[in-house]
Amino acid sequence: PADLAAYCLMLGDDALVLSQRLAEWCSRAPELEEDIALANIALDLLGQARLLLTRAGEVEGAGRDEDALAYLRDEREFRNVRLSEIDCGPGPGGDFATTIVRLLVFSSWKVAQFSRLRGSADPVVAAIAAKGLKELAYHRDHAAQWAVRLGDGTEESHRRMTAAVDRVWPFVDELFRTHPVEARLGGVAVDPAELRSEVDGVLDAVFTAATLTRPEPVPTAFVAGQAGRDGVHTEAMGFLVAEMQHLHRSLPGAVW
Amino acid sequence: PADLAAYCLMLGDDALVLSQRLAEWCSRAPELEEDIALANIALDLLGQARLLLTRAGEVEGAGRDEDALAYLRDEREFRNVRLSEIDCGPGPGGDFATTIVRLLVFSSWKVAQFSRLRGSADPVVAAIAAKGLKELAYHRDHAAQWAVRLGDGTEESHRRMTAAVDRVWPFVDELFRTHPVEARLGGVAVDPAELRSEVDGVLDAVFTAATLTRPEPVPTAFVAGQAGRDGVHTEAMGFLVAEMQHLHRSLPGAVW
Amino acid sequence: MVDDLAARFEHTVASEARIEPRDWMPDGYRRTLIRQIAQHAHSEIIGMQPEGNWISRAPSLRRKAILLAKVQDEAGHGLYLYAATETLGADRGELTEKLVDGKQKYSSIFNYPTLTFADMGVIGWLVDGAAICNQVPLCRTSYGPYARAMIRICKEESFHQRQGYELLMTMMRGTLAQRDMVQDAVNRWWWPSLMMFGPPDSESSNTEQSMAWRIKRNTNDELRQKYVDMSVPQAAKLGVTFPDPLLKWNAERGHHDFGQPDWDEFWQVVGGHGPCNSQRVAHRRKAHEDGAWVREAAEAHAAKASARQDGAA
Amino acid sequence: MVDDLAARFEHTVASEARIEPRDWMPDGYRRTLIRQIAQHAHSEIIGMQPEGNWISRAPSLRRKAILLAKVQDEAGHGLYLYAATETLGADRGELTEKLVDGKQKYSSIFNYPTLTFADMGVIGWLVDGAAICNQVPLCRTSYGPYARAMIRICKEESFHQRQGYELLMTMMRGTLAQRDMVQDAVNRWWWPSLMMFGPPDSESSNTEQSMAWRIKRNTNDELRQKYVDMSVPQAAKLGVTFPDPLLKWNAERGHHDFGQPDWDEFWQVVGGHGPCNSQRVAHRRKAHEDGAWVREAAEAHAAKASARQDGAA
Repeated sequence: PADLAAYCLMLGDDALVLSQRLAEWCSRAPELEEDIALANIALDLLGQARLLLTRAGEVEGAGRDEDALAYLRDEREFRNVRLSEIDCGPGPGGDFATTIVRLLVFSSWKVAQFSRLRGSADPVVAAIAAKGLKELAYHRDHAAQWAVRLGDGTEESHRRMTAAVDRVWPFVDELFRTHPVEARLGGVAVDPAELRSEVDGVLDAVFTAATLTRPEPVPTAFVAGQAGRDGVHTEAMGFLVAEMQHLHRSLPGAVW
Repeated sequence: PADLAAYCLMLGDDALVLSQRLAEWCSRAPELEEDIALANIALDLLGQARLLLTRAGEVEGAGRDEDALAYLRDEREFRNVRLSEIDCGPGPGGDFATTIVRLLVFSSWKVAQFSRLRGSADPVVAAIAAKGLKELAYHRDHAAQWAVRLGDGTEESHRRMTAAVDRVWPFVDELFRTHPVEARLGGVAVDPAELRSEVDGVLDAVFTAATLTRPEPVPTAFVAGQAGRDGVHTEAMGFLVAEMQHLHRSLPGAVW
Repeated sequence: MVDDLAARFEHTVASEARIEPRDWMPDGYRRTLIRQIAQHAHSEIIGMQPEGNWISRAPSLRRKAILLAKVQDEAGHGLYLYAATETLGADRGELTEKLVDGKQKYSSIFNYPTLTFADMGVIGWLVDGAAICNQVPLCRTSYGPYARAMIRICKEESFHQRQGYELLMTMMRGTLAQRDMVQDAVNRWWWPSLMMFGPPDSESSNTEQSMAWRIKRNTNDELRQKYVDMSVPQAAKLGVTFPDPLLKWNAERGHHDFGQPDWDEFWQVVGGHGPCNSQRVAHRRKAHEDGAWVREAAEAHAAKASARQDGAA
Repeated sequence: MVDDLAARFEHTVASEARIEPRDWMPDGYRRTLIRQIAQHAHSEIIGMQPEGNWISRAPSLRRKAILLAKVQDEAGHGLYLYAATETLGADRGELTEKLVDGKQKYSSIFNYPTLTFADMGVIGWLVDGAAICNQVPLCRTSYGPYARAMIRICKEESFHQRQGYELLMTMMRGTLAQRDMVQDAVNRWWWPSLMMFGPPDSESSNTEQSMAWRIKRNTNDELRQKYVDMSVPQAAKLGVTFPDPLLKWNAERGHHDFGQPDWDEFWQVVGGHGPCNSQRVAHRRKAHEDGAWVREAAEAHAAKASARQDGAA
């Protein structure tokens, strides 16, 4: 059960943190329709995060609900992959192209993961995956459409997409590294190493249509074998957590 | 004593918040020498803030020290003028020109205020003012030198200085508005309305040398008569406070 | 001929029927409507900012989801309304340019800052409440597409208003700090929400023609009175007070008496010098400009794709 | 003639005296020194980032002041060292370009992220400690300006090291969460700090000539051993352990035995794929590029001012 709780945290934190990032676009998107679309995706991911964190808390059995897990853990206790936390814009950390490339990679990976998780031995995880899969497939298609438009758009958009790929790619290899928790949870969890060829296939197709070159992942070093799944994040993560949690932590005992 | 404590908070928060803003330049300044200079100014202001918050806590007599006041008040309890909190860069909120214009205005105003406060009936405030005055005069001169260099530099730097003045000026009028606490503390506090002509004189001289035009302040509306001194801040303030306080609030009872 | 058309238009309006996009209408009616609907659309879009400000910091995941969905709805309202202006021949791109150049206005209420999370509740309750008071009569406005947009918008706004009130109710049942936070937010937003009905009738211009055209249906003071009467019992139920010593029931009038907002502050804000005017417009302009390359790329790609299709055909 | 000069240079170096800027020196000596000092300068400048990362979030005002002053000192060290390269004919602007283009390296340790405030203490204790081990011998290096810069820098580094250790001591006397935070930081930084001495002597190149020139004075493994021997009792006093099961006292050798860092990770980081390499260089490049207009304006103004002075004279 400790492993299952940890696994639900990994999945839940992936969704929570990317949702937080995407919501930063709210009122800042290139057009109104896209403002609505990105908010929708952020809402879907937030919904998935709430179910997964709730499940993590139930399995853990220590009385922590979704809010205790989201708001009262320290940065080192978050289990998301680093891809979900990096700053891809708006703002100086990236731009719309970077956001699209990250979303494309993330959702292609999640589709592969969730489609297998529908058969998880944990019935709650299986149900969450079944529901989430439809949403994620929409996110992936939305990102793919934009990737093609921008890759095969103007010179500037092509240049920005190329830079975006360079920015995002160092965090791709981590998605396919098997964590000890995943290795121990055969039947319940999915081994991410198995997802690689499916995801590569999807990305290859999109990159070709987008007239972009898919680089080979050059892994970003772990710290003594640890990365996002062990709470060893990038420096951007601490600021994201501080902003997200400050109000909740400022009013202990408050009811929302 | 409630008024004196409130007054020390006003002065202390002005310094604390601007120090926090200036420290954001650390490792981001246009040249190494300026990185060092801005850090120095931030350190001076931080030192002033610590003395003033400590004094506020003593006068209040409720056992709050500088850290309790800096880290455990909510945004609405901060008493700084809005000029000190606005985002003047680095980053999309401004640039080096905006930072220099804000620093020039702030320190010219503070020099006028602190030179009078040396005669405050509160001996601690008087001593802090005497010590701080030398520092502030250096800050003002440093900002003035840059203002002249940038105003009378290249076309681009002149354009940026003009935009910087436009950005900063809406927050200037507030500096000279008498707050009820200041009105009640005759002999202890300085009435900021009295500082206007001295500050205008300094700014006029610098603007002339910098080939810039000093606009008349067009006041930014208060909210039902309230602004920074009453804890009615700009929206930037909440993010500054969240980042500053998150760690301290996350570990209640910790010793640093 | 034009006289015929004009007569038919007058008749349609006077009989409370709808003018539709293909119907003849006077130029002044068209221009006034475009300006009014565009300002309303701009208000929805700018209105995303004060609430969007708290999404990343919402204190529970449920409230984060509610808030994000609400701000998303506002973008949707903006879209319907811009679409309504397009039925009148306006161009959304041009209207956006006018907004980001400061040439068209939006509701002044959004030039106030959101300082605590209680503001999210109070904006739902008081600000959306005032908007609804203003907008419900517009569901019967003479221009069809506008009236239908307003019906949909009012429905969603009512939902937002209930959510805002529910947040405040929850907070009032919470800690002392939360109750103080609610009262503080009410203190800051009460007067600006009264200002949402516009200046006193004695100082308001252009009302008469708009009333005749049925694109405005009540005077500012009528709506303001209605709003105050409606809000007082809601405040009592919540357990907060409004910061107005003159506010009290007048049995004779059958209405509440109340004080006047600070109209100097109102005109200062309308004149562009509110606490957040520059920030709001700069934010929108930045989003618009930062997105230009994306919109251009999408157009370029669409052109390429359609050229390829033509080539293949 | 050159033989004479070369002989005098060899003699000066061999007798542990100082070479000064105006003295003759071999080209290889000059080039090697410029590269070495520049890398050291770059390390100070890049090293501002991992600590600068926590200034805004420091948990007490006293710690905020200490941290800000420390990062400021690092900028100062960078300045002295760039000045030392200038005595060798290098150009600071060119060296900066090489840094931001990724053509010159800096100490790999700064490619690790700082994840908690305990990292501020551990960087002071372990990272600055390792830097001091590396640098103390350089206070006696053959090139005068470099040696003098190192003396000043080592003095300040020792001060920083004591401050870091003092922070950790304070935290270890604090709450359980704080003690865990310290141990966690030690676990993350121990191996990277051992890597600071460079690869094992068996894999290290270029050492021999540098030793002869007295610009390197000990081998990597010698310094690493010294560092381990020094750090173990400090860890015991602090109440933390190092994450190395092989670490133990070897009475026979009179030294501690210890395990090897993950040299694959080391080469990955050196090769540009550490956790923060791109971030660090991009940060510096952005600061450099964003500041270009300021530097140009300062030059333009200085030129105008001097022209005015000439005109007046």
